[in-house]
Amino acid sequence: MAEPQKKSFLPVFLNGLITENPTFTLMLGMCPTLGVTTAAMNGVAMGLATTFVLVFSNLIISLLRNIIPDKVRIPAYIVVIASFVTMIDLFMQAFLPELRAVLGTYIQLIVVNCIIFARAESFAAKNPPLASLADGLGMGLGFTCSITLLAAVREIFGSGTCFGLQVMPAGYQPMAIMNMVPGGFITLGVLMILVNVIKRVAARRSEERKEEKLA
Amino acid sequence: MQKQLAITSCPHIRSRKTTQRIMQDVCIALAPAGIAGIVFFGARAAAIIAVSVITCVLTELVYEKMMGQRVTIGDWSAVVTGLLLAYNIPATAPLWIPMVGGVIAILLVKMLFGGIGSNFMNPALTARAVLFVSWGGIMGSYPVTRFMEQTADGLSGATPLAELARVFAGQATLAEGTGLWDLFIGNCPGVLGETCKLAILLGGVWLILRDVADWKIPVSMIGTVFVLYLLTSGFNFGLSLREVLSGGLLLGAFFMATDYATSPQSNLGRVIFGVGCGLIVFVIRAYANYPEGCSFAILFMNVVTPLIDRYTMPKCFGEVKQHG
Amino acid sequence: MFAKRMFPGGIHPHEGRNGKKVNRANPIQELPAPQRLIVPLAQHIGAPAKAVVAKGDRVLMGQMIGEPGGFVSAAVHAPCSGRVADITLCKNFAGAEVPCIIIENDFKDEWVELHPAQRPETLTADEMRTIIRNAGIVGMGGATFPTPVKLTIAKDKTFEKLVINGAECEPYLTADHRLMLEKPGAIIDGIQLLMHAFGVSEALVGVEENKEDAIQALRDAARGVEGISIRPLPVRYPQGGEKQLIYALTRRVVPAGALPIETGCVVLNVGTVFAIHEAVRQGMPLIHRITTVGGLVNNPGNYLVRIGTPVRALLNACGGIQPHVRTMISGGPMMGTAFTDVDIPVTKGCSGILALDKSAIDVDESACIRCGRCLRACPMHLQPAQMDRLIRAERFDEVDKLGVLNCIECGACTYVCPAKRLLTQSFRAGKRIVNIRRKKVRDREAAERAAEEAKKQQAPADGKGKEE
Amino acid sequence: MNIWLVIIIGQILVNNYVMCQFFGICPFLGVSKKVDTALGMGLAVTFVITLASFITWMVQYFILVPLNLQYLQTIAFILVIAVLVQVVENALKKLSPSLYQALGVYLPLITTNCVVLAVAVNNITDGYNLLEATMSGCFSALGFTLALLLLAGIRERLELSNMPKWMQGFPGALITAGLMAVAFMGFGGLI
Repeated sequence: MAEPQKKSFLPVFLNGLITENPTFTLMLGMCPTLGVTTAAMNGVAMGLATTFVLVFSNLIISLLRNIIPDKVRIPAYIVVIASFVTMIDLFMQAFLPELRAVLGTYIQLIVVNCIIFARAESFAAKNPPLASLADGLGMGLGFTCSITLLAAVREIFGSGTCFGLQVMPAGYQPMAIMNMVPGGFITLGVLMILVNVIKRVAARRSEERKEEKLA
Repeated sequence: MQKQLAITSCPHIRSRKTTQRIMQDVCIALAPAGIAGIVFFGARAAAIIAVSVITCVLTELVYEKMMGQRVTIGDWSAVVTGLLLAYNIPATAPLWIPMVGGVIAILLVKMLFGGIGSNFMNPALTARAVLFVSWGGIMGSYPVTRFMEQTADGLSGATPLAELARVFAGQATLAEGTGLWDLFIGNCPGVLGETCKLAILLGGVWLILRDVADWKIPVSMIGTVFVLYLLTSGFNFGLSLREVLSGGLLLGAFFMATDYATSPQSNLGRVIFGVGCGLIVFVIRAYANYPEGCSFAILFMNVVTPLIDRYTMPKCFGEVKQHG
Repeated sequence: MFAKRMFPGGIHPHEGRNGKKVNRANPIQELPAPQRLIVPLAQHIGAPAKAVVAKGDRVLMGQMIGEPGGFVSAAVHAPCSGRVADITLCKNFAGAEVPCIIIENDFKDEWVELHPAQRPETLTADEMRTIIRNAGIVGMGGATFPTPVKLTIAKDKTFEKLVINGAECEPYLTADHRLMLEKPGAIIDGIQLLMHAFGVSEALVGVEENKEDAIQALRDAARGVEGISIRPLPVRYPQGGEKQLIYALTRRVVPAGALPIETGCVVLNVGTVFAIHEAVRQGMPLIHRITTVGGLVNNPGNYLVRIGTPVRALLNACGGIQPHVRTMISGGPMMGTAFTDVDIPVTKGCSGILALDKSAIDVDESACIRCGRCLRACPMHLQPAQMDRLIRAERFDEVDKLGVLNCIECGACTYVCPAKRLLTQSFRAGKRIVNIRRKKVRDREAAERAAEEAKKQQAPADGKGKEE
Repeated sequence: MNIWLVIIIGQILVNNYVMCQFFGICPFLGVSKKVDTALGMGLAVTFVITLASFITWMVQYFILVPLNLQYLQTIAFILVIAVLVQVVENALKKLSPSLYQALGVYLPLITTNCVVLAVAVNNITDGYNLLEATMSGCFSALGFTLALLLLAGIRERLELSNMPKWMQGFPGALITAGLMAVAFMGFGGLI
């Protein structure tokens, strides 16, 4: 990725969404991933807020990549990122106060979400604006999808609902621990095992297919 | 004659103690407490014990079959986990509680980490804590025994520990609470295996005599709780004694704090572990909002165990500094 | 008078049938020499002996037939009179093929001319070492380290205490017990001779307290003798380990990685002392030893066996082994060697021949349950389970740090392990690899140093060249 | 109860930032493979957080509040933290090379450790005074260090156990952390 070759929009976008999914593959941005995912709706909101910041900070940093001196690049990136975070924070405080209250400090903490920082450092600083935009969008949506999935699982077991709709049978006694810290860690761990297993099976399948073709 | 001879490397004799025998000994030691539970809480207790044990053994069996590993249910450790889990559930709980608990204990806490000896937290206790946090209403309401004054819903108003907490806070006197004898033989509300202290002590003595459990952990743990209550209650001997005999302290100290995989191995480490458990039990009982601190105390010390082990391992005999 | 003297750790191994309880009452019987004796040239630690006879030679009983092959080596002698039938490779207990001198017994037992010491009480240390060396004496407890080497004290070390090992902590074995019971005078005499020769004023004889009769016999024999004290020791394996014995008797700790002489002590087995007594007083070389036959044999006992007697002859004398025997062991059950061929000869270090059933072999390894029993059993205060895990994970640097090289391979951890893990076996492999790695590091460092030195030497030489 | 006891017990055990609140998970999972490195990271974090708590409190009450710029809190704090980390790194390099060698590699990672920002923000939210804020920062960081050490101890042990392959690495660390969090729940409501 370090080579400044031309990158087209779609592969970069898909790379962020699936191949290098920030949550399941890169293990970035764990705090909000675990902190806010007690309900699917929170996951979506947090994911979209992060995507917004990611897209615009990637874009701006990419545009400024040849202007910012190397030595002060970290404070510079942080200022860029923090500005967008403050914007989305103020926006939510004004228009979605309830959601903002639920997500709490985590919105402010998007600043230190390592996904954004990592993408700025490893992608946007080396790539042209359009590709950076694609990367931000892909990574952001990848992040949104995975934390929504995590949040949905936790909501189903922890509250018996999904996006607020009752999905479990009426007699179901919600497993409260799923909404607490241990539930977050363990659910993510189990999901990660599943993702790894699926990936491995898929890899084996494709290898087998290759071998078949060769044969 | 010569053909049958086998080459083995020394030592050529092995002690008769096996993992299986140790676990069977624990089961034997646990039997009195279970019987007492059935006597005090009725057939319902037996059903919970059965479901819990069967779930644990089946979970281990199915997991190992699925993973194509060697089946290890023959070592009886799943039975021990099942018994301990059941003993930590109130007899009024629905039967899906021990089922969920059994799966959590064996699958999540034990097998995922590599099976017996590899888990770093006590499976039964962890499962109990998860159940407790998830379904506090079910896990936290204790039935009265069959020999106590019956209540409308069969649940007791105040556990001995709650009574004692009020005594400790100076809001009640000892005389109002459960009698010492009732506490000792188990005629008091509680989870099904923890009430009969006589049975637990019998089992504990068996464990120590059979060289299964190390006395240092239970003694230092119970001793710490006793001494701390003595010191903080102005040397109220009766209160301190009742604190020791209430709740899950004895069951935890003898059967769960002594779990090999989750407690330190060196002598010094075991004393530190026991004192740590006792200290946390005291702090949670006296100051936290959970009425019973025993399981969380042991769990927390389980987590600290690798570090205790790291810093208390014996130095090699004759090791001098410059030989490092 | 003395508090119970304990070394750290240790175990109480159990015995099967015909163990110490039975055999301690069986007096030493002399086993007649068989038709053919097979005398290995390598019965000791160190270089094998060099044969000094040829095929067809007639040898006399006690004649030196192999001379020491180096400093750390020992002579071997003909255990009977007869003819050298062959010098060939034969199996030893460890299963290796070693050169052996095979002697056809003529049943005359014609002795070579023996030279008892002239004035035994005034022997110097050097004379004593020479006698011991000529008699081919090695450590009789099973280690078979050449005794004269052990008694060669470096100049900067002092030898102030003689520690005599009569612990006999291995299960089943009673050879030393019977020896102490039947020849206490000879043992005390041997100790006195050594004390005179090496100028040592104190000798401590450690005997496990379950041999109360032997303790009494030795005490009677030592009455009125200055400097020798008989010390009962708690029954606990491995009480007879050098470092453990020294600690139990003197409270001195042998530093890790060092030899016992660091504490001013030399440890000798009672059997060795007895052999020294025979060598000095009668001029007799080491041609026989006392061996216990125990376990699943029909008539267990303690036998005075000529070195080179095939095990088969010994077993025949005991009425044969029982049908369900599955493993045969030379030495004790904890540290001995299993063998399958009963034509292997008895050697200088063979303290026992045991027949055991399958219960000891048919054990499956299962996962470590972290019970900590091995930790408590280890007499060296090591961390057996952790070392085993690291060795299996091939993390040898950490294994080295945990002190695997201090393991004395006593087998206590393996004995107590309820998961039946093969700990001692793992440590043997681990020690070998750690030693190889250490040597590699040493070699590399030496090479680097040499290179640096060469550079340094070159530099001044260059400078000189310029000046001139 | 005594405010100091509340801060000490609260920040280390009851409201442990990692185990009870989901902050600082990335370094918690990333730097917990070995106890020694965990200790180094923990000490570095403790140092930075204590300082950052002190400085951000002053920034909030001496600059942002007087100028009515509270909405710039995030930007201001993160800038302070980033600069602070840089300064600490440079200072350590000059003043104590040995300490720099031990902690240096962890310092750049601290900028993106959300515990630092979270503690700074929460100090303001909780209305602590300067001393309380600094102490709270210090003990929060010690709580973080404790959690890090515990996880590292367990992970070192798990490395030698026969965990299934698919559990090794992050999934195992996550589930371990989850179980640890269960153990920490016992302190709930202690204060």
